[in-house]
Amino acid sequence: MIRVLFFASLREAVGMDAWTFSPDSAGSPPRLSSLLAALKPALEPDGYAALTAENVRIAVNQEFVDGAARIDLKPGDEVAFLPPVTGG
Amino acid sequence: MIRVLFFASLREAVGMDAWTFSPDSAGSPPRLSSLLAALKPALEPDGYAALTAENVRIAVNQEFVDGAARIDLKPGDEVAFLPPVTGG
Amino acid sequence: MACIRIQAGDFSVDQEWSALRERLDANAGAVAAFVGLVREVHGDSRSSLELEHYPGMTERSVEAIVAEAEQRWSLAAVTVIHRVGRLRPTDQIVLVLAASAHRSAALAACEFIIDRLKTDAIFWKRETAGDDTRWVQATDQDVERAKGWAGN
Amino acid sequence: MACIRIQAGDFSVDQEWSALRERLDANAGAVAAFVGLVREVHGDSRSSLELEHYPGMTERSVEAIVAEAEQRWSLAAVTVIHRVGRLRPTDQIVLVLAASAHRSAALAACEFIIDRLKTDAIFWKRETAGDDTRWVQATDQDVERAKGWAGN
Repeated sequence: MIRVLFFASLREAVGMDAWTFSPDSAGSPPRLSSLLAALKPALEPDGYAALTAENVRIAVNQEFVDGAARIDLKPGDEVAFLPPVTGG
Repeated sequence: MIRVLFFASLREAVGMDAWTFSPDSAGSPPRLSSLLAALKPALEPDGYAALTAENVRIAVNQEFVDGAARIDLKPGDEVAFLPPVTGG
Repeated sequence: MACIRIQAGDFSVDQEWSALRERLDANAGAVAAFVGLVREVHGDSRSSLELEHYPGMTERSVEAIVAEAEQRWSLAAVTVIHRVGRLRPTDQIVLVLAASAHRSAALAACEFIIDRLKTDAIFWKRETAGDDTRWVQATDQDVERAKGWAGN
Repeated sequence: MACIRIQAGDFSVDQEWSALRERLDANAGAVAAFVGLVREVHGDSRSSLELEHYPGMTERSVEAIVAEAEQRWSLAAVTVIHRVGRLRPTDQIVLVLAASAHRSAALAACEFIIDRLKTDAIFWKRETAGDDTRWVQATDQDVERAKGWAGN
Protein backbone atom coordinates (compact mmCIF):
# COMPACT_ATOMS: atom_id res chain seq x y z
CA MET A 1 0.00 0.00 0.00
CA ILE A 2 1.32 3.40 -1.04
CA ARG A 3 -0.05 6.60 0.39
CA VAL A 4 -0.55 9.47 -2.08
CA LEU A 5 -0.95 13.08 -0.87
CA PHE A 6 -2.21 16.17 -2.69
CA PHE A 7 -1.51 19.68 -1.44
CA ALA A 8 -3.03 23.13 -1.80
CA SER A 9 -4.42 23.83 -5.28
CA LEU A 10 -3.84 20.20 -6.31
CA ARG A 11 -5.85 18.99 -3.34
CA GLU A 12 -8.71 21.12 -4.61
CA ALA A 13 -8.17 20.13 -8.25
CA VAL A 14 -8.41 16.42 -7.47
CA GLY A 15 -11.04 16.87 -4.78
CA MET A 16 -9.22 14.85 -2.09
CA ASP A 17 -6.20 15.24 0.14
CA ALA A 18 -5.05 11.61 0.11
CA TRP A 19 -5.49 8.47 -1.95
CA THR A 20 -4.25 4.94 -1.53
CA PHE A 21 -2.48 3.07 -4.29
CA SER A 22 -2.50 -0.71 -3.97
CA PRO A 23 -0.31 -2.04 -6.76
CA ASP A 24 -0.68 -5.51 -8.17
CA SER A 25 1.44 -7.53 -5.75
CA ALA A 26 2.30 -10.15 -8.38
CA GLY A 27 3.82 -7.76 -10.92
CA SER A 28 7.17 -6.00 -11.12
CA PRO A 29 7.94 -3.22 -8.55
CA PRO A 30 5.43 -0.44 -9.04
CA ARG A 31 6.60 2.82 -10.53
CA LEU A 32 5.19 6.31 -10.39
CA SER A 33 3.98 5.76 -13.93
CA SER A 34 1.78 2.87 -12.81
CA LEU A 35 0.54 4.95 -9.88
CA LEU A 36 -0.50 7.71 -12.29
CA ALA A 37 -2.13 5.19 -14.61
CA ALA A 38 -4.18 3.82 -11.71
CA LEU A 39 -5.04 7.34 -10.54
CA LYS A 40 -6.19 8.65 -13.92
CA PRO A 41 -9.63 6.96 -14.06
CA ALA A 42 -10.32 8.07 -10.48
CA LEU A 43 -10.03 11.76 -11.46
CA GLU A 44 -11.85 14.28 -13.60
CA PRO A 45 -9.78 15.21 -16.68
CA ASP A 46 -9.05 18.65 -15.14
CA GLY A 47 -7.68 17.04 -11.99
CA TYR A 48 -5.37 14.72 -13.88
CA ALA A 49 -4.11 17.60 -16.04
CA ALA A 50 -3.41 19.66 -12.91
CA LEU A 51 -1.39 16.83 -11.33
CA THR A 52 0.74 16.34 -14.42
CA ALA A 53 1.34 20.04 -15.11
CA GLU A 54 4.96 21.01 -15.70
CA ASN A 55 5.34 23.05 -12.49
CA VAL A 56 4.09 20.27 -10.19
CA ARG A 57 6.83 18.58 -8.18
CA ILE A 58 6.65 15.09 -6.79
CA ALA A 59 8.15 13.94 -3.51
CA VAL A 60 8.69 10.34 -2.46
CA ASN A 61 9.05 9.92 1.28
CA GLN A 62 9.34 13.70 1.58
CA GLU A 63 12.26 14.01 -0.84
CA PHE A 64 11.79 15.63 -4.22
CA VAL A 65 12.36 13.23 -7.11
CA ASP A 66 13.37 14.16 -10.64
CA GLY A 67 12.50 12.13 -13.71
CA ALA A 68 9.81 10.89 -11.36
CA ALA A 69 7.93 8.52 -13.66
CA ARG A 70 10.72 5.93 -13.60
CA ILE A 71 11.14 5.90 -9.83
CA ASP A 72 10.52 2.50 -8.22
CA LEU A 73 8.09 2.50 -5.32
CA LYS A 74 7.72 0.06 -2.48
CA PRO A 75 4.99 -0.67 0.05
CA GLY A 76 4.77 1.99 2.73
CA ASP A 77 6.09 4.76 0.51
CA GLU A 78 4.51 8.21 0.71
CA VAL A 79 4.13 10.00 -2.63
CA ALA A 80 3.15 13.67 -2.64
CA PHE A 81 2.14 16.04 -5.42
CA LEU A 82 3.21 19.64 -4.68
CA PRO A 83 2.18 22.74 -6.62
CA PRO A 84 4.59 25.75 -6.67
CA VAL A 85 5.27 26.99 -3.14
CA THR A 86 4.57 30.48 -1.80
CA GLY A 87 5.87 30.88 1.74
CA GLY A 88 7.52 33.65 3.70
CA MET B 1 31.97 85.72 22.42
CA ILE B 2 32.22 82.55 20.36
CA ARG B 3 32.10 79.13 21.94
CA VAL B 4 34.54 76.54 20.58
CA LEU B 5 34.04 72.78 21.18
CA PHE B 6 36.44 69.86 20.79
CA PHE B 7 35.24 66.26 20.53
CA ALA B 8 36.62 62.80 21.16
CA SER B 9 40.30 62.42 20.16
CA LEU B 10 40.55 66.18 19.51
CA ARG B 11 39.29 66.92 23.01
CA GLU B 12 42.15 64.80 24.32
CA ALA B 13 44.67 66.23 21.87
CA VAL B 14 43.96 69.82 22.93
CA GLY B 15 43.38 68.90 26.56
CA MET B 16 40.03 70.69 26.92
CA ASP B 17 36.46 70.23 25.74
CA ALA B 18 35.59 73.88 25.23
CA TRP B 19 37.31 77.24 24.74
CA THR B 20 36.01 80.77 24.40
CA PHE B 21 37.05 83.04 21.57
CA SER B 22 36.59 86.75 22.21
CA PRO B 23 37.44 88.51 18.96
CA ASP B 24 38.57 92.08 18.85
CA SER B 25 35.24 93.93 18.77
CA ALA B 26 36.69 96.90 16.86
CA GLY B 27 37.99 94.91 13.86
CA SER B 28 36.25 93.38 10.85
CA PRO B 29 33.92 90.39 11.41
CA PRO B 30 35.96 87.51 12.84
CA ARG B 31 36.67 84.54 10.65
CA LEU B 32 37.59 80.98 11.46
CA SER B 33 41.13 81.86 10.41
CA SER B 34 41.35 84.48 13.16
CA LEU B 35 39.88 81.99 15.66
CA LEU B 36 42.59 79.48 14.74
CA ALA B 37 45.26 82.18 14.99
CA ALA B 38 44.08 83.07 18.49
CA LEU B 39 43.86 79.41 19.46
CA LYS B 40 47.34 78.43 18.27
CA PRO B 41 49.37 79.93 21.13
CA ALA B 42 46.97 78.35 23.66
CA LEU B 43 47.83 74.83 22.44
CA GLU B 44 50.79 72.49 22.36
CA PRO B 45 52.07 72.03 18.78
CA ASP B 46 50.62 68.49 18.71
CA GLY B 47 47.21 69.79 19.65
CA TYR B 48 47.19 72.43 16.93
CA ALA B 49 48.36 69.91 14.33
CA ALA B 50 45.56 67.54 15.39
CA LEU B 51 42.92 70.27 14.99
CA THR B 52 44.10 71.23 11.53
CA ALA B 53 44.53 67.66 10.21
CA GLU B 54 42.90 66.97 6.86
CA ASN B 55 40.24 64.60 8.20
CA VAL B 56 38.97 67.02 10.85
CA ARG B 57 35.63 68.60 10.03
CA ILE B 58 34.40 71.90 11.38
CA ALA B 59 30.81 72.75 12.22
CA VAL B 60 29.44 76.23 12.83
CA ASN B 61 26.20 76.22 14.76
CA GLN B 62 26.01 72.45 14.28
CA GLU B 63 26.24 72.59 10.49
CA PHE B 64 29.33 71.35 8.70
CA VAL B 65 31.17 74.11 6.83
CA ASP B 66 33.46 73.66 3.85
CA GLY B 67 36.31 76.02 3.01
CA ALA B 68 35.92 76.81 6.66
CA ALA B 69 38.73 79.33 7.11
CA ARG B 70 36.89 82.05 5.20
CA ILE B 71 33.59 81.65 7.05
CA ASP B 72 32.47 84.81 8.88
CA LEU B 73 31.60 84.35 12.53
CA LYS B 74 29.37 86.39 14.77
CA PRO B 75 28.92 86.66 18.52
CA GLY B 76 27.06 83.70 19.97
CA ASP B 77 28.22 81.26 17.28
CA GLU B 78 29.23 77.74 18.29
CA VAL B 79 32.24 76.35 16.44
CA ALA B 80 33.06 72.64 16.78
CA PHE B 81 36.04 70.53 15.70
CA LEU B 82 35.03 66.95 14.86
CA PRO B 83 37.37 64.03 14.21
CA PRO B 84 36.17 61.20 11.90
CA VAL B 85 33.02 59.59 13.28
CA THR B 86 32.55 55.93 14.23
CA GLY B 87 28.97 55.20 15.20
CA GLY B 88 26.60 52.30 14.72
CA MET C 1 22.59 26.52 16.78
CA ALA C 2 19.40 27.08 14.84
CA CYS C 3 15.91 27.23 16.30
CA ILE C 4 13.28 26.38 13.67
CA ARG C 5 9.56 26.11 14.34
CA ILE C 6 6.44 25.74 12.23
CA GLN C 7 3.41 26.55 14.32
CA ALA C 8 -0.23 27.61 14.13
CA GLY C 9 -0.01 29.92 17.15
CA ASP C 10 1.44 33.40 17.27
CA PHE C 11 5.03 34.06 18.32
CA SER C 12 6.47 36.73 20.59
CA VAL C 13 9.29 38.75 19.06
CA ASP C 14 10.34 39.62 22.59
CA GLN C 15 10.64 36.01 23.74
CA GLU C 16 12.46 34.92 20.61
CA TRP C 17 14.84 37.86 20.82
CA SER C 18 15.57 37.12 24.48
CA ALA C 19 16.06 33.41 23.81
CA LEU C 20 18.42 34.13 20.92
CA ARG C 21 20.38 36.64 22.93
CA GLU C 22 21.00 34.07 25.65
CA ARG C 23 22.65 31.83 23.06
CA LEU C 24 25.13 34.57 22.07
CA ASP C 25 28.58 35.15 23.50
CA ALA C 26 30.44 38.45 23.69
CA ASN C 27 31.77 37.99 20.15
CA ALA C 28 28.36 38.49 18.55
CA GLY C 29 28.06 42.11 17.49
CA ALA C 30 25.05 42.05 15.19
CA VAL C 31 21.55 40.64 15.01
CA ALA C 32 19.43 41.17 11.91
CA ALA C 33 15.74 40.41 12.05
CA PHE C 34 12.78 40.22 9.75
CA VAL C 35 9.11 39.99 10.67
CA GLY C 36 6.48 39.37 8.01
CA LEU C 37 2.97 40.64 8.66
CA VAL C 38 -0.23 39.70 6.87
CA ARG C 39 -1.42 42.47 4.55
CA GLU C 40 -5.03 43.20 3.68
CA VAL C 41 -6.13 41.78 0.36
CA HIS C 42 -7.49 44.58 -1.85
CA GLY C 43 -7.94 46.82 1.19
CA ASP C 44 -10.44 44.41 2.70
CA SER C 45 -9.93 44.33 6.47
CA ARG C 46 -11.96 41.12 6.70
CA SER C 47 -9.77 39.31 4.21
CA SER C 48 -7.78 36.35 5.43
CA LEU C 49 -4.79 34.25 4.54
CA GLU C 50 -4.57 30.51 4.98
CA LEU C 51 -1.20 28.78 5.07
CA GLU C 52 -0.93 25.13 4.25
CA HIS C 53 2.19 23.04 4.79
CA TYR C 54 3.44 19.45 4.50
CA PRO C 55 4.30 18.39 8.06
CA GLY C 56 7.79 16.96 8.19
CA MET C 57 8.87 17.96 4.71
CA THR C 58 8.19 21.64 5.39
CA GLU C 59 10.41 21.59 8.49
CA ARG C 60 13.18 19.97 6.50
CA SER C 61 12.85 22.51 3.69
CA VAL C 62 13.36 25.31 6.21
CA GLU C 63 16.26 23.46 7.85
CA ALA C 64 17.94 23.15 4.45
CA ILE C 65 17.65 26.91 3.87
CA VAL C 66 19.12 27.68 7.30
CA ALA C 67 21.90 25.12 6.77
CA GLU C 68 22.83 26.82 3.51
CA ALA C 69 22.91 30.21 5.26
CA GLU C 70 25.16 28.74 7.95
CA GLN C 71 27.52 27.46 5.27
CA ARG C 72 27.68 30.82 3.50
CA TRP C 73 28.14 33.02 6.57
CA SER C 74 29.60 32.58 10.01
CA LEU C 75 26.47 32.77 12.15
CA ALA C 76 26.31 32.71 15.93
CA ALA C 77 22.61 31.84 16.09
CA VAL C 78 19.57 31.64 13.85
CA THR C 79 15.85 31.54 14.62
CA VAL C 80 13.13 30.92 12.04
CA ILE C 81 9.46 30.68 12.96
CA HIS C 82 6.80 30.31 10.30
CA ARG C 83 3.12 30.18 11.06
CA VAL C 84 0.52 28.01 9.35
CA GLY C 85 -3.27 27.97 9.39
CA ARG C 86 -5.65 30.89 9.09
CA LEU C 87 -4.26 34.39 9.62
CA ARG C 88 -5.80 37.84 9.58
CA PRO C 89 -4.47 41.21 8.35
CA THR C 90 -1.73 42.59 10.67
CA ASP C 91 -1.01 39.09 12.11
CA GLN C 92 2.62 38.07 12.36
CA ILE C 93 3.39 35.35 9.84
CA VAL C 94 7.15 34.77 9.82
CA LEU C 95 10.18 35.65 11.96
CA VAL C 96 13.83 35.41 10.99
CA LEU C 97 16.67 36.27 13.40
CA ALA C 98 20.33 35.93 12.37
CA ALA C 99 23.23 36.77 14.67
CA SER C 100 26.87 37.11 13.73
CA ALA C 101 30.07 38.83 14.81
CA HIS C 102 29.57 41.51 12.16
CA ARG C 103 26.60 43.21 10.61
CA SER C 104 27.34 42.31 6.99
CA ALA C 105 26.94 38.58 7.68
CA ALA C 106 23.88 39.02 9.90
CA LEU C 107 22.10 41.26 7.38
CA ALA C 108 22.96 39.11 4.37
CA ALA C 109 21.95 35.87 6.10
CA CYS C 110 18.63 37.33 7.26
CA GLU C 111 17.82 38.54 3.75
CA PHE C 112 18.94 35.26 2.19
CA ILE C 113 16.73 33.24 4.53
CA ILE C 114 13.59 35.30 3.97
CA ASP C 115 14.17 35.34 0.20
CA ARG C 116 14.54 31.57 0.14
CA LEU C 117 11.56 31.02 2.42
CA LYS C 118 9.51 32.70 -0.31
CA THR C 119 10.65 30.34 -3.04
CA ASP C 120 12.02 27.14 -1.49
CA ALA C 121 10.15 26.51 1.74
CA ILE C 122 7.14 24.25 1.43
CA PHE C 123 4.18 26.48 2.20
CA TRP C 124 1.15 27.43 0.19
CA LYS C 125 -0.89 30.55 0.75
CA ARG C 126 -4.53 31.06 -0.06
CA GLU C 127 -6.06 34.52 0.11
CA THR C 128 -9.74 35.05 0.75
CA ALA C 129 -11.41 38.43 0.25
CA GLY C 130 -15.19 38.55 0.19
CA ASP C 131 -16.40 35.63 -1.93
CA ASP C 132 -13.13 35.46 -3.81
CA THR C 133 -10.49 32.94 -2.84
CA ARG C 134 -7.27 32.19 -4.69
CA TRP C 135 -3.96 30.42 -4.26
CA VAL C 136 -1.12 32.93 -4.21
CA GLN C 137 1.44 32.53 -7.00
CA ALA C 138 5.16 33.17 -6.48
CA THR C 139 5.98 36.49 -8.11
CA ASP C 140 8.65 36.77 -10.79
CA GLN C 141 10.34 39.27 -8.47
CA ASP C 142 10.57 36.68 -5.68
CA VAL C 143 12.05 34.13 -8.06
CA GLU C 144 14.57 36.69 -9.33
CA ARG C 145 15.59 37.67 -5.80
CA ALA C 146 16.14 34.05 -4.83
CA LYS C 147 18.11 33.38 -8.02
CA GLY C 148 20.26 36.40 -7.26
CA TRP C 149 21.84 34.51 -4.37
CA ALA C 150 23.04 31.70 -6.63
CA GLY C 151 25.80 33.84 -8.11
CA ASN C 152 27.06 35.20 -4.78
CA MET D 1 6.74 58.79 11.03
CA ALA D 2 10.23 58.24 12.42
CA CYS D 3 11.10 57.73 16.07
CA ILE D 4 14.73 58.72 16.73
CA ARG D 5 16.37 58.70 20.13
CA ILE D 6 19.90 59.13 21.46
CA GLN D 7 20.07 57.89 25.02
CA ALA D 8 22.44 56.65 27.72
CA GLY D 9 20.04 54.03 29.05
CA ASP D 10 19.28 50.64 27.55
CA PHE D 11 16.34 50.08 25.21
CA SER D 12 13.82 47.27 25.08
CA VAL D 13 13.50 45.60 21.68
CA ASP D 14 10.09 44.39 22.80
CA GLN D 15 8.78 47.86 23.65
CA GLU D 16 10.15 49.40 20.49
CA TRP D 17 8.75 46.62 18.35
CA SER D 18 5.33 46.96 19.99
CA ALA D 19 5.36 50.74 19.63
CA LEU D 20 6.33 50.51 15.97
CA ARG D 21 3.70 47.89 15.28
CA GLU D 22 1.01 50.17 16.66
CA ARG D 23 1.97 52.78 14.08
CA LEU D 24 1.43 50.33 11.19
CA ASP D 25 -1.73 49.80 9.20
CA ALA D 26 -2.79 46.59 7.44
CA ASN D 27 -0.77 47.53 4.36
CA ALA D 28 2.59 47.01 6.10
CA GLY D 29 3.82 43.52 5.31
CA ALA D 30 7.44 43.67 6.39
CA VAL D 31 9.58 44.89 9.26
CA ALA D 32 13.36 44.60 9.08
CA ALA D 33 15.39 45.13 12.22
CA PHE D 34 18.99 45.41 13.27
CA VAL D 35 20.41 45.32 16.79
CA GLY D 36 24.06 46.09 17.41
CA LEU D 37 25.71 44.53 20.47
CA VAL D 38 28.99 45.50 22.10
CA ARG D 39 31.71 42.96 21.37
CA GLU D 40 34.59 42.12 23.67
CA VAL D 41 37.84 43.85 22.78
CA HIS D 42 40.58 41.24 22.23
CA GLY D 43 38.54 38.65 24.15
CA ASP D 44 38.66 40.74 27.32
CA SER D 45 35.32 40.41 29.12
CA ARG D 46 36.16 43.45 31.25
CA SER D 47 36.76 45.65 28.24
CA SER D 48 34.42 48.57 27.69
CA LEU D 49 33.24 50.93 25.02
CA GLU D 50 32.54 54.60 25.51
CA LEU D 51 30.37 56.48 23.07
CA GLU D 52 30.65 60.23 22.80
CA HIS D 53 28.25 62.42 20.83
CA TYR D 54 27.52 66.07 20.06
CA PRO D 55 24.09 66.76 21.59
CA GLY D 56 21.83 68.36 19.01
CA MET D 57 24.05 67.84 15.99
CA THR D 58 24.11 64.06 16.53
CA GLU D 59 20.32 63.88 16.56
CA ARG D 60 20.17 65.88 13.35
CA SER D 61 22.78 63.66 11.69
CA VAL D 62 20.61 60.63 12.43
CA GLU D 63 17.47 62.43 11.28
CA ALA D 64 19.19 63.23 7.97
CA ILE D 65 20.04 59.55 7.43
CA VAL D 66 16.47 58.49 8.16
CA ALA D 67 15.09 61.24 5.91
CA GLU D 68 17.26 59.98 3.05
CA ALA D 69 16.01 56.42 3.63
CA GLU D 70 12.42 57.70 3.57
CA GLN D 71 13.11 59.40 0.25
CA ARG D 72 14.62 56.28 -1.28
CA TRP D 73 12.02 53.79 -0.11
CA SER D 74 8.35 53.92 0.77
CA LEU D 75 8.50 53.31 4.52
CA ALA D 76 5.55 52.92 6.86
CA ALA D 77 7.56 53.58 10.02
CA VAL D 78 11.17 53.84 11.18
CA THR D 79 12.75 53.63 14.64
CA VAL D 80 16.39 54.40 15.37
CA ILE D 81 17.81 54.31 18.89
CA HIS D 82 21.51 54.84 19.52
CA ARG D 83 23.07 54.66 22.95
CA VAL D 84 25.86 56.85 24.28
CA GLY D 85 28.09 56.68 27.35
CA ARG D 86 29.89 53.66 28.76
CA LEU D 87 28.85 50.22 27.54
CA ARG D 88 29.98 46.71 28.37
CA PRO D 89 30.38 43.60 26.20
CA THR D 90 26.99 42.11 25.19
CA ASP D 91 25.21 45.45 25.86
CA GLN D 92 22.78 46.66 23.21
CA ILE D 93 24.20 49.69 21.43
CA VAL D 94 21.94 50.48 18.46
CA LEU D 95 18.49 49.52 17.17
CA VAL D 96 17.07 50.09 13.69
CA LEU D 97 13.52 49.13 12.72
CA ALA D 98 12.16 49.79 9.23
CA ALA D 99 8.64 48.86 8.15
CA SER D 100 7.26 48.85 4.64
CA ALA D 101 4.58 47.20 2.50
CA HIS D 102 7.17 44.83 1.04
CA ARG D 103 10.28 43.14 2.33
CA SER D 104 12.69 44.47 -0.27
CA ALA D 105 12.15 48.07 0.86
CA ALA D 106 12.21 47.21 4.57
CA LEU D 107 15.43 45.17 4.28
CA ALA D 108 17.21 47.69 2.08
CA ALA D 109 16.24 50.65 4.25
CA CYS D 110 17.35 48.90 7.44
CA GLU D 111 20.71 48.05 5.90
CA PHE D 112 21.13 51.54 4.46
CA ILE D 113 20.43 53.15 7.83
CA ILE D 114 22.86 50.99 9.79
CA ASP D 115 25.55 51.40 7.13
CA ARG D 116 25.15 55.18 7.21
CA LEU D 117 25.06 55.29 11.01
CA LYS D 118 28.56 53.81 10.88
CA THR D 119 29.95 56.53 8.64
CA ASP D 120 27.71 59.60 8.79
CA ALA D 121 26.18 59.76 12.26
CA ILE D 122 28.08 61.88 14.75
CA PHE D 123 29.35 59.40 17.33
CA TRP D 124 32.81 58.53 18.48
CA LYS D 125 33.76 55.23 20.08
CA ARG D 126 36.61 54.64 22.48
CA GLU D 127 37.57 51.10 23.41
CA THR D 128 39.26 50.29 26.69
CA ALA D 129 40.84 46.89 27.35
CA GLY D 130 43.16 46.56 30.34
CA ASP D 131 45.37 49.65 30.41
CA ASP D 132 44.96 50.21 26.70
CA THR D 133 42.47 52.77 25.44
CA ARG D 134 42.00 53.88 21.86
CA TRP D 135 39.59 55.78 19.63
CA VAL D 136 38.01 53.45 17.10
CA GLN D 137 38.70 54.29 13.46
CA ALA D 138 36.13 53.82 10.72
CA THR D 139 37.13 50.75 8.72
CA ASP D 140 37.71 50.92 4.98
CA GLN D 141 35.00 48.28 4.70
CA ASP D 142 32.49 50.55 6.44
CA VAL D 143 33.36 53.42 4.14
CA GLU D 144 33.03 51.17 1.08
CA ARG D 145 29.66 49.86 2.23
CA ALA D 146 28.35 53.37 2.77
CA LYS D 147 29.70 54.52 -0.62
CA GLY D 148 27.98 51.54 -2.24
CA TRP D 149 24.62 53.19 -1.61
CA ALA D 150 25.56 56.31 -3.56
CA GLY D 151 25.24 54.52 -6.90
CA ASN D 152 21.89 52.87 -6.12
